Amino acid sequence: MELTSLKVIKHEKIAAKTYELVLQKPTHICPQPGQFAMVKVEGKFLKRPLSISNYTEDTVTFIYKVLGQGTKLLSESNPLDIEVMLPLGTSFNLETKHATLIAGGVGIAPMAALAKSLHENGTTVDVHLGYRTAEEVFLAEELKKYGTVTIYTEDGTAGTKGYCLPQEINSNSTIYSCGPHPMLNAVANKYPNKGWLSTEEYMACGFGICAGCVIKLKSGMKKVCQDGPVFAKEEFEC
Amino acid sequence: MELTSLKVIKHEKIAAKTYELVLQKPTHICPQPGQFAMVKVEGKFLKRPLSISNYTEDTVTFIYKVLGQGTKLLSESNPLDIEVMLPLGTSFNLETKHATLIAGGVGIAPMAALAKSLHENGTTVDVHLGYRTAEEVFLAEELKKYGTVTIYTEDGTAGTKGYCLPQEINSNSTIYSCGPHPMLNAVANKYPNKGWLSTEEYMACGFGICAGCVIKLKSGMKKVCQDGPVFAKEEFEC
Amino acid sequence: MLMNEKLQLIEENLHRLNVKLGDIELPNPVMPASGCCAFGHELNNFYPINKLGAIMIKSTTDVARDGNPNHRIYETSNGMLNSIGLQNPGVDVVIDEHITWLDSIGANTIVNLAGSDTESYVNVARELEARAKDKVTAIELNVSCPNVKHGGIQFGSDPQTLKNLVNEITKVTTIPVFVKLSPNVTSIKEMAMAVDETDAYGITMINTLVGMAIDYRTGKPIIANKIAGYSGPAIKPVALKQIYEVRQVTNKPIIGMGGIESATDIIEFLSVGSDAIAIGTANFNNPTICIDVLVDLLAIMDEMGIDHIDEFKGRAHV
Amino acid sequence: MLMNEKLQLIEENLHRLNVKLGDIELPNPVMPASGCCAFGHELNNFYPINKLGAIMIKSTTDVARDGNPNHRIYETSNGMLNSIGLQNPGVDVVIDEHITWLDSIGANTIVNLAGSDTESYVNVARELEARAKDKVTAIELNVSCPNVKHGGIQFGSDPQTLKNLVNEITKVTTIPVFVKLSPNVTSIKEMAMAVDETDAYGITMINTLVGMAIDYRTGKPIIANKIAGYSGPAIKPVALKQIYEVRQVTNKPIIGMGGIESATDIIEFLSVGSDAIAIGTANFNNPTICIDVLVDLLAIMDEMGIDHIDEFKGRAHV
Ligand SMILES: Cc1cc2nc3c(=O)[nH]c(=O)nc-3n(C[C@H](O)[C@H](O)[C@H](O)COP(=O)(O)OP(=O)(O)OC[C@H]3O[C@@H](n4cnc5c(N)ncnc54)[C@H](O)[C@@H]3O)c2cc1C
Ligand SMILES: Cc1cc2nc3c(=O)[nH]c(=O)nc-3n(C[C@H](O)[C@H](O)[C@H](O)COP(=O)(O)OP(=O)(O)OC[C@H]3O[C@@H](n4cnc5c(N)ncnc54)[C@H](O)[C@@H]3O)c2cc1C
Ligand SMILES: Cc1cc2nc3c(=O)[nH]c(=O)nc-3n(C[C@H](O)[C@H](O)[C@H](O)COP(=O)(O)O)c2cc1C
Ligand SMILES: Cc1cc2nc3c(=O)[nH]c(=O)nc-3n(C[C@H](O)[C@H](O)[C@H](O)COP(=O)(O)O)c2cc1C
Ligand code: FES
Ligand code: FES
Repeated sequence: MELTSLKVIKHEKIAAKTYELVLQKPTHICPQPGQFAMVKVEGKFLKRPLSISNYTEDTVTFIYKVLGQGTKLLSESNPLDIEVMLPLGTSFNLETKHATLIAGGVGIAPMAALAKSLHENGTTVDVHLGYRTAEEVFLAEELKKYGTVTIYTEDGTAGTKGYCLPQEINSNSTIYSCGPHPMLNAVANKYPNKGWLSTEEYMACGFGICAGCVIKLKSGMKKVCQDGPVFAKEEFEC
Repeated sequence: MELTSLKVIKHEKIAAKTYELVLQKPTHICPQPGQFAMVKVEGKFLKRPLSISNYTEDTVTFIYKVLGQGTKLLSESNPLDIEVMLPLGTSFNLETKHATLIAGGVGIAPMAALAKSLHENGTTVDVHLGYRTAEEVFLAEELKKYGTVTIYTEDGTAGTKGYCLPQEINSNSTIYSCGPHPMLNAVANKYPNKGWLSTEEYMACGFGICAGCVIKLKSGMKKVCQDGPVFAKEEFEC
Repeated sequence: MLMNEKLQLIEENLHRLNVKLGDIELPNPVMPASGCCAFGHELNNFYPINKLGAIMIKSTTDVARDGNPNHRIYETSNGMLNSIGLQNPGVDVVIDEHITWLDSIGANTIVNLAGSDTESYVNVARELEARAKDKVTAIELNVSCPNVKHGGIQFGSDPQTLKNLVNEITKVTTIPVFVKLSPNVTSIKEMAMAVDETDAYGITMINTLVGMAIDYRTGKPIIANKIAGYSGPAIKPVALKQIYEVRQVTNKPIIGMGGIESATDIIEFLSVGSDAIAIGTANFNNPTICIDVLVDLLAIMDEMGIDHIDEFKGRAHV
Repeated sequence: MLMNEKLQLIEENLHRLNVKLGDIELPNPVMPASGCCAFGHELNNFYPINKLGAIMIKSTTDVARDGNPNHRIYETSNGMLNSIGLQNPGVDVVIDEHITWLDSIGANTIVNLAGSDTESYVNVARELEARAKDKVTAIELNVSCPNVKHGGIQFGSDPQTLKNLVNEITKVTTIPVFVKLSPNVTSIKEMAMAVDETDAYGITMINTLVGMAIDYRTGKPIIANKIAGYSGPAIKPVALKQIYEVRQVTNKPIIGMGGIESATDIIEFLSVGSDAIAIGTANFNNPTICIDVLVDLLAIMDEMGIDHIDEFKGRAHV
């Protein structure tokens, strides 16, 4: 975990309201799938938490959607360097033979590194991706390299119409999910499988000192930035 | 008087801690010698008042010294456009046969347009310029085009050593002075001549609505941004 | 967008922007705050100020005041400090030179009234009642100006003192009186409840917080008066919280202010309970801010499918 | 500059930075503020926290608290709102897991003490006295945490209530007690005078202002608790003003805080009367801020020809 200024290699729009940001990173910084970074946006007081979507030996990739003022500012700017704190938080546990990835909206971002790593471990990967509409689709093509990919859109403009909740799941498959709170709760309670869910909360520090990101889970009050963002599925079951 | 965003044509260092900023201006904006502008510095809440040092049909030139945070930020940035409000305040009265210009530090900036205009009116111009030290000298060469130029430096590294206060002045010469308050008071009381002095005060708005820049002069409380910055010399005499 | 295009757009949408403060009707909810627009002449060079909801002119006292020595203002991170010290030409000149002019151009004028003792306040109110009552939309009672030595602050910081002052004023004038609350109190609710028990017509809030700036080199205060009023975006969260609380204890009209810079700020102020809003410091950085935010407001209303700004009012309380 | 180079530079200049708060000696004037450094474990991953002047740990209550629901924090222009709600594991766990560890690594620990009634405060003080008095440098009495429903604020907003609480605490412990003043009062001087009449060892100030943030789309408060503490650079002018005033009425040590982000900020806080300073919110944006500002401070002292930070103290008052 360190605060550092990284060179921008690429910063471009990849889908409606969706941008890819690639930074050059020193090799000693080694993120794991599911971890995130606090990203500085010039003109904004607090950094923005963004999942590490993917990484190589010397790059780290973020995919963000323009939601409010900060992401809008970032999307309109072309900085040469960006201050980031990373890698932060817990990562996905990769030990499984069969993996079912269920992600919605910007929750799809961290699926890239996750699917790749699982695939490299020889795990069978089924990916289910939910978008609002066709023009917001991203990462779907790339993920086909690592397993089957099923697309859902709320308005039916691409793939299956409706929310991203597969009818049934191979009973010994491990679920990996990231997305809005309602989706995570649905996933947690619809399927009996064990699994790992990545969640969101507003953050000030991103590394455990402010207690701003705390949410109530089954086992108690947890810091999303430090105890999470990846938690065991049971934590969300009711 | 208008608030507008102007293209930066030139922005470079011309002397120690001293920068020249040239902006492209629409021809309908016609400043007069002695007027100033409120200049936006990205990252700072209030605009900075800067004298209009010189202007042509379609350019306006500022010369500023790095004093605090705002001018430092400005000097380190390379904006394509800068938001400015201009032209503001009163200008120098040019009606005289003989003019003696006495300016110190950044107060020298507005002497460029002033000397030029006086010269064009056929006025005889003697210029006295005070600097802290040799490496801070600016505009001296250019001003020689319009009249005699005498340089003073506090440390004697250039021209006459000491403050910029000529021994004697042609009794029917009009004094034009701009510089720090102590200098203006000295000028106001050392010479019997009539004249015009340009002064400074902290400003919030620059166009008369905040009353932040008010100073006490002989005739009462005056807004430097609106009643000034150029005032009749008597106003400063005690 | 050119100014006359902006003005026309606003003109065409006044039925979506008009405000009723009790019986007082304003064409739109936006007005420049006292001390941030002098007496209107300067802003009128940028746009016709009779298009504003109203204009709140500089604090007026019974006799002329020079105000404080300089430095009077200083910048902070996202705000500013000021200690002007109620400089004004006195109520007679204000009436003859300014209120008369404002009336002649058809501006809705709210006269900010200040003093250092009850009598000096009452003198101004009497004068306005006698010589300008048909030219003035309302009086704004500045009981909180924090930057005048030995004055201002105490009126607004004790409920009983505040009540007494308001009663003395409403006794001598038929002009609607808005009381401008100071945010620098332990309980803003107490103050609002005190005002609620008077014949005051409404409340305006907030006045400036109180702050200080130091030159780290010398270690000395930068503002001549040492202590100064703090305004601008930095005080917005405090203003929203206090208006939210005051709306819980009174039904009187509230004109909200404190750091407003944008149309979304205006919507936030309406949401916590303001009926109209004032813009102060933001005029310094943009002389046409009061018109610009109305144009932006209409765009957001279209996008959100809002017919009238009243739909924004009080949403934080339901 | 690498961290170990920074630490060495500071080490070599401790004779220019050391602070005496009465009998309490600290190696330097900088400490992270309560609630902005948890219990120190995280910052200790960035630098050895025993190099700090001290560390002010999260508010501790007699029994564990879950704190408030989310959202708990939100950004403002140049500051932030928080309503954490005193989440903490309770004094026993704080002693066993945190204070013991802090003592073992040689950190100067200031325990921030909170409660909702006098008894709950006293319980924590008793516990600390009984089990940790040798491991604790001082107690910081949080009488002002503005973001806990039905609690906190009233203790710090009435002089007599405040005095009574402080007396109850100092009765049961020999640990030096610093009272943390709330800025949200009509007269900060009154509160300081009340503390001055007690056996409190010193004062820390300021706690957060109180503010609110609204989602303009829904019109609803963003923070679950609706009202929240306001911190960061935006509150600096208020902090400077209040410390300036408090220094006029007490000679007790003052640990100043409120928006400090830089070495020049520190010099300003010393100038108005602080003896040491704390940094809160700025830790979130830069985990090594407490070390970085010390390095910058030394550079400025060299440039200004200042031998010891004491030379900065109280310059605003002379
Ligand atoms: C661990 C984690 C990983 C994330 N990964 C991604 C990602 O890969 N791609 C992506 O597009 N988004 C991601 N998000 C959400 C992203 O942080 C928000 O969309 C972003 O902070 C919004 O900032 P804004 O300034 O545009 O919105 P504003 O509403 O203007 O932000 C105001 C404040 O609220 C906070 N905020 C607002 N919405 C959220 C939110 N949903 N989650 C957390 N903070 C919020 C902001 O950080 C800021 O502090 C992630 C969030 C978390 C906690
Ligand atoms: C009418 C007028 C014309 C000027 N012309 C020039 C010029 O041509 N060239 C030039 O270099 N300088 C000029 N100045 C001075 C210039 O405005 C200040 O040097 C500048 O504002 C300093 O800003 P800063 O952020 O670097 O300093 P900071 O100290 O960081 O500024 C903090 C605040 O104080 C104000 N301030 C600080 N010093 C001054 C000052 N001396 N005068 C006014 N405001 C100040 C700033 O505007 C800002 O609001 C002029 C000032 C006035 C009033
Ligand atoms: C320079 C300046 C002068 C002010 N003068 C007055 C005044 O004379 N009377 C008054 O009631 N308020 C005065 N105010 C306070 C404003 O009217 C307003 O209440 C406050 O600034 C908060 O709004 P803002 O943040 O939009 O500026 C003044 C504010 C500023 C910045
Ligand atoms: C997230 C957060 C949590 C805080 N928690 C506490 C607390 O538990 N107890 C306390 O006395 N002050 C608490 N504070 C207040 C700080 O200690 C400090 O007094 C205030 O934030 C001003 O300093 P700053 O502007 O440097 O943050 C908290 C502040 C923040 C931002
Ligand atoms: S964001 Fe600060 S503790 Fe999680
Ligand atoms: S700077 Fe506002 S009146 Fe002069």
